[in-house]
Amino acid sequence: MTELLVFHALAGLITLCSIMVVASRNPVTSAVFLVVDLFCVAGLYAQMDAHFVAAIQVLVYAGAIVVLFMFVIMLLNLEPETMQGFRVSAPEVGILLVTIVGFIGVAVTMVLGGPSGANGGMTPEVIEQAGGNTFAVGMVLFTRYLWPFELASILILLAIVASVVIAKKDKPAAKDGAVAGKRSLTNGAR
Amino acid sequence: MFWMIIFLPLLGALVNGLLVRNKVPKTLSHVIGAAALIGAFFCALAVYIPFMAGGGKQQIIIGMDWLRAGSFEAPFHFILDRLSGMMMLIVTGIGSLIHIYAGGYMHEEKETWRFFSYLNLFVFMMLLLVFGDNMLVMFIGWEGVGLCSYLLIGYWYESDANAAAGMKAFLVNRIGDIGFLIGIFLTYKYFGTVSFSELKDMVFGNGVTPVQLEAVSWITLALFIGACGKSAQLPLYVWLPDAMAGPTPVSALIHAATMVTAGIYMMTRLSFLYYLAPDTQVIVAAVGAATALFAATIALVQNDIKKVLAYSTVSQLGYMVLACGVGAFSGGVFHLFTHACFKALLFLGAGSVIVAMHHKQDMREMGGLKKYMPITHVVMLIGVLAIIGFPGLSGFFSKDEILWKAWIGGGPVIWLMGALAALCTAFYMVRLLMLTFYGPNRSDHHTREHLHETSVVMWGPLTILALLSVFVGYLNVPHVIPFPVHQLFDHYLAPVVEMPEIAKQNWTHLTATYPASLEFLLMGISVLGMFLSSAFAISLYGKGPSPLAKRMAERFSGIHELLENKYWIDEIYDAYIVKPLAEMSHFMWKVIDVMIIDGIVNGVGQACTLIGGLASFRMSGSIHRHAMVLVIGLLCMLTVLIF
Amino acid sequence: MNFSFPTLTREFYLAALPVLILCFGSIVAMLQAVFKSVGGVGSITVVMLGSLVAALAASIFLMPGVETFYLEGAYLAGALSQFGQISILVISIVVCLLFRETFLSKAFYRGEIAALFMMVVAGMLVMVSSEDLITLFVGLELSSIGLYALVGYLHPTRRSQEGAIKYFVLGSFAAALLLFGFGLLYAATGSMRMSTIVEALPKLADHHWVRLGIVFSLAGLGFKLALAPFHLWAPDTYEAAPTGITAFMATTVKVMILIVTMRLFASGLAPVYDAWATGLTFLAMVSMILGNIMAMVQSSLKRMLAYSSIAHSGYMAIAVCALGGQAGAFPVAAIMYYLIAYSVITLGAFAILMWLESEGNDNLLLDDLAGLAKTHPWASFGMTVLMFSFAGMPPTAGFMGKFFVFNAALSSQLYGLVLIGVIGSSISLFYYLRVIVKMYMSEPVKVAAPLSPLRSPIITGVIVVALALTILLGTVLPGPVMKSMGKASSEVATGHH
Amino acid sequence: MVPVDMYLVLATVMFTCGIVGIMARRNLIMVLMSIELMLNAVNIVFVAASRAVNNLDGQIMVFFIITVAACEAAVGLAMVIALYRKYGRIDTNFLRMLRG
Amino acid sequence: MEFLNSHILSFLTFVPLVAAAVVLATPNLALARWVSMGGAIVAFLASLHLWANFDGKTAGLQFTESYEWIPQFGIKFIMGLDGLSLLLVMLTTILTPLILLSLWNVDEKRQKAFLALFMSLECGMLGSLLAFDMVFFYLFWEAMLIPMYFIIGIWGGKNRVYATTKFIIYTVVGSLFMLVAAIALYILHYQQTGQWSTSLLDLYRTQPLYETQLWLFAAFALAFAIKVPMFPFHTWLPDAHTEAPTAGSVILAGVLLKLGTYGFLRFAIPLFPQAVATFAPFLMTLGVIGIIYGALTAWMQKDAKKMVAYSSVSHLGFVVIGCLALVGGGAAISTEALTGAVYQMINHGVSTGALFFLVGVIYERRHTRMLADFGGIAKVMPWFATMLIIATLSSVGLPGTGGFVGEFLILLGTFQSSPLAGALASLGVLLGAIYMLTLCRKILFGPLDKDENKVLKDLSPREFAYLVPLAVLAIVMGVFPNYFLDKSRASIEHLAKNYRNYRIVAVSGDLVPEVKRTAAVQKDGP
Repeated sequence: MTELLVFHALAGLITLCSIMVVASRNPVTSAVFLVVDLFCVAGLYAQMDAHFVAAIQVLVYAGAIVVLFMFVIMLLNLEPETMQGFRVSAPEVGILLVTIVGFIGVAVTMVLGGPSGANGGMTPEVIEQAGGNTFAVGMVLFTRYLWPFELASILILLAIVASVVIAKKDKPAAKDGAVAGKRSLTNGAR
Repeated sequence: MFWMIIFLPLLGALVNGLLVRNKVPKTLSHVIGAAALIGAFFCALAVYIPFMAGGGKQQIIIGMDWLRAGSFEAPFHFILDRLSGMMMLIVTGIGSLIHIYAGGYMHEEKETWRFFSYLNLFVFMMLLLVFGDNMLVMFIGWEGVGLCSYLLIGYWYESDANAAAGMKAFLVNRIGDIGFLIGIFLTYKYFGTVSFSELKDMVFGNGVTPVQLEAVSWITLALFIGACGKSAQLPLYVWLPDAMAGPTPVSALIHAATMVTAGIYMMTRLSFLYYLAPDTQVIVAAVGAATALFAATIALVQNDIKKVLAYSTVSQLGYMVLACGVGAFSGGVFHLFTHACFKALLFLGAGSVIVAMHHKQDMREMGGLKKYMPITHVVMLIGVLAIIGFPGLSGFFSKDEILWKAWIGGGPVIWLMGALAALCTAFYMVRLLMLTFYGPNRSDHHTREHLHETSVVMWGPLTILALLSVFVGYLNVPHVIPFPVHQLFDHYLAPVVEMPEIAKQNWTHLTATYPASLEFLLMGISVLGMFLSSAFAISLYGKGPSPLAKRMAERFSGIHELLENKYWIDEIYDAYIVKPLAEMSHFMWKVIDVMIIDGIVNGVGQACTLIGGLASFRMSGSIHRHAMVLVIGLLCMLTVLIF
Repeated sequence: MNFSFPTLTREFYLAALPVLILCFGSIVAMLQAVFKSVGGVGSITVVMLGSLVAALAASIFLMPGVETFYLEGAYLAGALSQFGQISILVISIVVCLLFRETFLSKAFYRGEIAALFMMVVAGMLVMVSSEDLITLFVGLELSSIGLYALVGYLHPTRRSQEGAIKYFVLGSFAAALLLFGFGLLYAATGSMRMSTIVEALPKLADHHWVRLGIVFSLAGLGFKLALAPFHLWAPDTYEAAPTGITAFMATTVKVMILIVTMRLFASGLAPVYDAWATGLTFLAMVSMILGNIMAMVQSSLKRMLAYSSIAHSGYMAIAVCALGGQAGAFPVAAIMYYLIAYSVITLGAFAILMWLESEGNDNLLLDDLAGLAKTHPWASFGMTVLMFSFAGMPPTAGFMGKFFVFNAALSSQLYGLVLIGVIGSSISLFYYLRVIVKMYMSEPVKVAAPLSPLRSPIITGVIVVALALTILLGTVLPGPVMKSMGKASSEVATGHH
Repeated sequence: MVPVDMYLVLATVMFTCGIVGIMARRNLIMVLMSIELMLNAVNIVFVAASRAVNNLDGQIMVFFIITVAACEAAVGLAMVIALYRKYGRIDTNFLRMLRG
Repeated sequence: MEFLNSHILSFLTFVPLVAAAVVLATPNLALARWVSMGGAIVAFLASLHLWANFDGKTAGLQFTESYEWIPQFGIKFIMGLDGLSLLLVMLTTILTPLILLSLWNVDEKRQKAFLALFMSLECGMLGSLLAFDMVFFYLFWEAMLIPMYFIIGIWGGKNRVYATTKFIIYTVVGSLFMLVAAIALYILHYQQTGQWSTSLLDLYRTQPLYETQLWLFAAFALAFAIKVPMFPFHTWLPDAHTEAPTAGSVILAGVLLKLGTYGFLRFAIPLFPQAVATFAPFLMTLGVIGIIYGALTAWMQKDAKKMVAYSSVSHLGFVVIGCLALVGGGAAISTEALTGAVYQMINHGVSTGALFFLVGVIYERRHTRMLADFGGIAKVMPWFATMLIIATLSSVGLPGTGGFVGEFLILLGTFQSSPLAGALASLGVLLGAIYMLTLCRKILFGPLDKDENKVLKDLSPREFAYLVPLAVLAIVMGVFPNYFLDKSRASIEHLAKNYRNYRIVAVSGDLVPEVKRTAAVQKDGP
């Protein structure tokens, strides 16, 4: 019962915040709502006994990604005229409405579907016995999913290099690529 | 020897047409052309005499294998019998005379090699037509003579009218040829062969099945359409008057003596089928009689000397067809024979006149030529007397037989039409004679100065033809007239036009005996009519066109105009057939082809481009629009799969 | 403790060696970017080519040719993976050669670019040899994120930046859709592995989550494959990217996604064939019609080729649809043949464009080709062969590709799709011919800056090889090629049934 | 226990918000944030499903999704910065040069 | 020599292609001319060898060759020759050197490319006539389009791009449908026998269900109908002909169009006999419409070439009804029409080829083809007039020319199976004369009133050299048709016999094709 209450409270908050993220005129406001949203989602994870995920949700999402957003918003110091809200034409409103109706249909379909009854054997009890959620996730992640995990590091490296390449300053006059490259590494977005 | 008959003219044509062309003097062209024909004539004689000495039995001369497909066979086999033997003599004999004459007539032309080449080719084709043992070989000749006719009518191609006349001849003949073709198809379908001799054996041997009998009506009708085209019967006669645009020897040879009689020849060759189709025969007789009268009336008022002769030819051909229609094939062929002689004579005579008149053909500008051209006058007089049926000359015998058979075979109406046509014939032929040779000379001074008799090359053949015109009639003297031999020609042709046993019930009236008095009576009526109408013509035109003639023309201006304009048949054809066809064709091209079909084809392309342009304009651009398209696509898929 | 842990084995390292080599190579390249002395064009090219060739060798010689699962499906070796890896690596080597001539020699961040390039290739290799959805996703992102950067920022103009941003935003959007679909499939079946999913599916065939999952995954994969109506990024991105990258994207991404699609749909989701085939049929039809029609109105050659590639994705999707029908394993071979043919032709065509491009103008218009046959007869000849091949005229690779695809589709009785395919091909002929018309039948337009082709020998070599292969694939090679596809195709068709 | 379909409905709502954001907002940063929303929605699906089917793979997936989200945010923001630095505009209406 | 004998067909097919390659490599045009002419003559000699050694008494394939190509799909390179293709092969190899001769004086920058394209076109044509494998047939069939596309598109008239695009798109649309149908048939064959094979000889044994046949036949028929072209798919032809250079027009009318009707005989009819029976009335109707429509439209044309082009629509209508008269109507199975159709194909190639040559001759002199610009030419160009009249007469089917034999047999046969169609088609005989004589009259006859025309030169020896063979052929074909027909009689009979067998089955009510339909062409050996 408590669980349901908590869920509904969080769900309401998440819905509200999500709408506000999209609907706020000012990106800063949006970002703040996004943070709240992410915290609520983390709460939802915790409520579902996914402690590890809840933790990185807070750490990475709320702690890193949104901060990054805020940082960029501040850095760009957007003028009011660039901070537009919705500006849509009539047919586009129609398409938006159709989209919303369509996805309400999707939601209804999901309820109609109902749980499949699949059981992978990792019941809460098993996890509890094994030493808790974080331990269990770790065990799986570092054995079964070691390969994607290692690749994820490459992915991050890739993202760094990509960001460097993307956000570099205009091409310097000097033909010496290596020096410029070094400079960009230090001056990049990260 | 037989092969030489056929191939000498072809050789002549090839030598003149491909080898020598402009390279030799034109006299040599003439010599080559004429020599080929004269050679062929003597070969023909050399074949004919042994043939007749041997009893005149039908012979099949094996040529070569020509066309074989499926079960259809059409070899180059030739038939030599009394009919084709006679025709070959006419073609080569009269042909030789005309070739000789043509040398004089074409004296002033430049490209005589072309003329003689075509003329020789014509003779070759005509011989193929005559000798072919099956319909297909006959058809080669049939179309081949049409081709030569086309080329010769358009011989003076620099005049657009001549080229048009040639084309008209070819096309109208083609209409008939479709009939001929369909006749061939039907024959093959129901008899399985198109060979004359085999057909004949089949009909005389086993008889015909009811289905075949039914088909025979259609076959004969279809073939008759072909005959209508070639022999210039209603309604396809229109080309023949225009064909007079060709040189006069051509008119004489092709458009009077030989080619136009091909229809009659073909019907006679298939007489055993026509006997089997009394229904068709009624049509044939009616068409023949109608043509005879119709053309004769037109001829009454024509002023162009060749036009008069042309309509006269149509009219005479009508007689021949009429004869075939009433079952008197031998009568028809006999008239063909006599007509070939006197009509060739008349044409060549007219040609002489035309040459003398410096290629003027309007009779109103002639007159009194008797004085300048005595020989021509005499032979023309003989020719006219022959054609109007002056007793004792060839036309009298042949025409009278036809009229007699028309009475007993076709009934009084048909006879009356024939008799009326004979009256008209007498009138217009005498009118022609009067206007040309008698009365005062109406030509201009310049022409008159140069009027003179033609050379021997021209009048020589004329005299021979005149003699023939006088005497050939005695080959077929009717029973009622006291004469040593009667109906020689009928007996001669009897094996060819034999009547099948099963057909005899339909033609009992032909074999029945009639009182001699009746025949005399009819003969008397026609002779009397001939004299009256000749007298009338002399009275009107004896001294040039009299005021009475003019008054009559005014008095009956409606009819006169109708006749003068040839019943407006050409105009009617033009307005109701040619023009609509042209308009339809234009519609097909401009509307169906260009607008509808191409419109659809190009429209598809343009529509694609348009859709593409529109789509790329609406769908692309900013990110949110891309996202919208993407989401709509997603929703579409959801709709298809889930909802 | 009742977990069972898979262990890393020597075989796994050997099998995954191509990916590892490329990761290592990319790190080396990055170091080269830092140390000036080793960062010249030559040395970076050597590293790039070396890594790619080494990876290719590893893939050919060290990868097991039979289907082998490592780490419970995180890495899947086998004939199909091998085919994907080899194709991608060969294309990458060719692109790398093209690159050396055009961009790398002048590029500013050449070390970083080399690193990005190799990591993208590594991501693709990961993707084609993954069996669980997690690895697949990581591989997908690995290849995508690098491409976002390569598309727009090698020499950033407004045009190319715009293309990159569009690609990025829509790509992330599509990735989210794909993940949503995976999530629903996971929720329904309780597994992230195709081999487990396929076991759970039969009793869930009509489950709404499964169907929703299929729709969303199709949308995500369809986006990457540039199937209409998820195609809109493709023209913009193709036009924005440097021609070499366009060629790379247009070919490798298709190889990668098609292999994954075949695996996912034909093996993983085989029990729900009707559902995904319906969706894919829809996408294929729209792609063939829209792609071809819109290609007709393009004036930019690269844009035209982009729309043509959309249409070609449609043709390949036909064969994917045929996979569940009565055609057996044949459609797989057909798709693989089509992929080879399409890659060869596309590479050839883009190489010719590169050959013709002058400095600073990497977006040739159709009108630029006017009268090309007079000035550059051989380039025109090559382009003609390739265009006819695109259009599927014999005796070229394109014809045999179409022959096999239609063959597969008809075996599975997909008459509607074939009909649309035929109509699409007919339309396509029009715009392919437009290129030829321009080259051969139009007078050269006097433009301010006439074409001043690079005519680099390496590019010329690539063109010649591509042309030769185009012809050979249409004449003598189909037999051997199809024969070698036999094993891979049986893997898909029989692997999980 | 809350039934899993409730989580899915919640996720769908959040996902829809993200989609609407991409479709309706013109500010690139807002578009990026909408994408983050969508990814979060996906995460909810995975975690909920993970609990429902008693399988930890879903949570592992979430781990990777968060990683990818971070990478995408970094790259996306870098693009925004590059665009802003060069042209001073980050609204999507600016990006309408490529079309057709 | 032994090798050559056993590979004569592929030798014949690829000699032109080799010549094309060599032409491209030659340093100058003069040499290129000789090389292409050499190739064409070698091909001609090879085909003469075939003619001499061809046994007209059997319907079987002769000079066959067969090599594996893609064994796992049963795609083989099979070549063979039978009576149906022999005549067309001869026509191709005769026309090609003549056309090359007509190009002898063209001295243009890209002429070498033209020659090369032309020779590869010959390869394509010969290939599609000789291939007995579906895939290879299609391959040659399509490959043939490409040179033609360039020939019209590069060397054509003002509107050439539109014309050539229309030409190739029309044709390819049709052949794509054919490709799909061929693949479907191939799959059916596999399903019935468990054997992949694209060999035509195997496919002949496939027995699709009636409904399937309908679809497959429709697809094949569409492709061939466009190629022929039959009404209403004909609109590409006038455009293509008008824009194409003379050489292109000649080969297009001479051989390319025939491949459509050849396709009917080789593929559509023997493969789907039941469907043919269903479709025949419809196709016959289209054929008859084509005859009348093409003729009437031709009559209205003001451009000589367009007129000849529309005349092809009309003439090919005859060929189509001839092919289908085999199956039309009641129980009568008309070999005559089929024979006529085969013959008419050749004859049309000769006569229309000559007509296009002749139009080309005056176009070269006057740079116009408008009828109104001529008149009275016979005066200054008597030999030209002779040739034109011969070609015209052959075209209108005057007895004594090949045209008559073909048209007559077609009409004869058609009349047996469907009198109405036969009668209507006979109208074509008249209408054909109308427009052809109009053409002659407007060009040759009438007053010579234009100054430009007064100085026209008659045919040069070179022009003679390529016109005389055609004129002679037109007449020889009319006088000695059996010489040609003897070669194909057995094959035609065979085709008809198979169809007849089918009809006996069908008439006795057993439409399910359980009775073994023997292959329309049987081959001895492996």
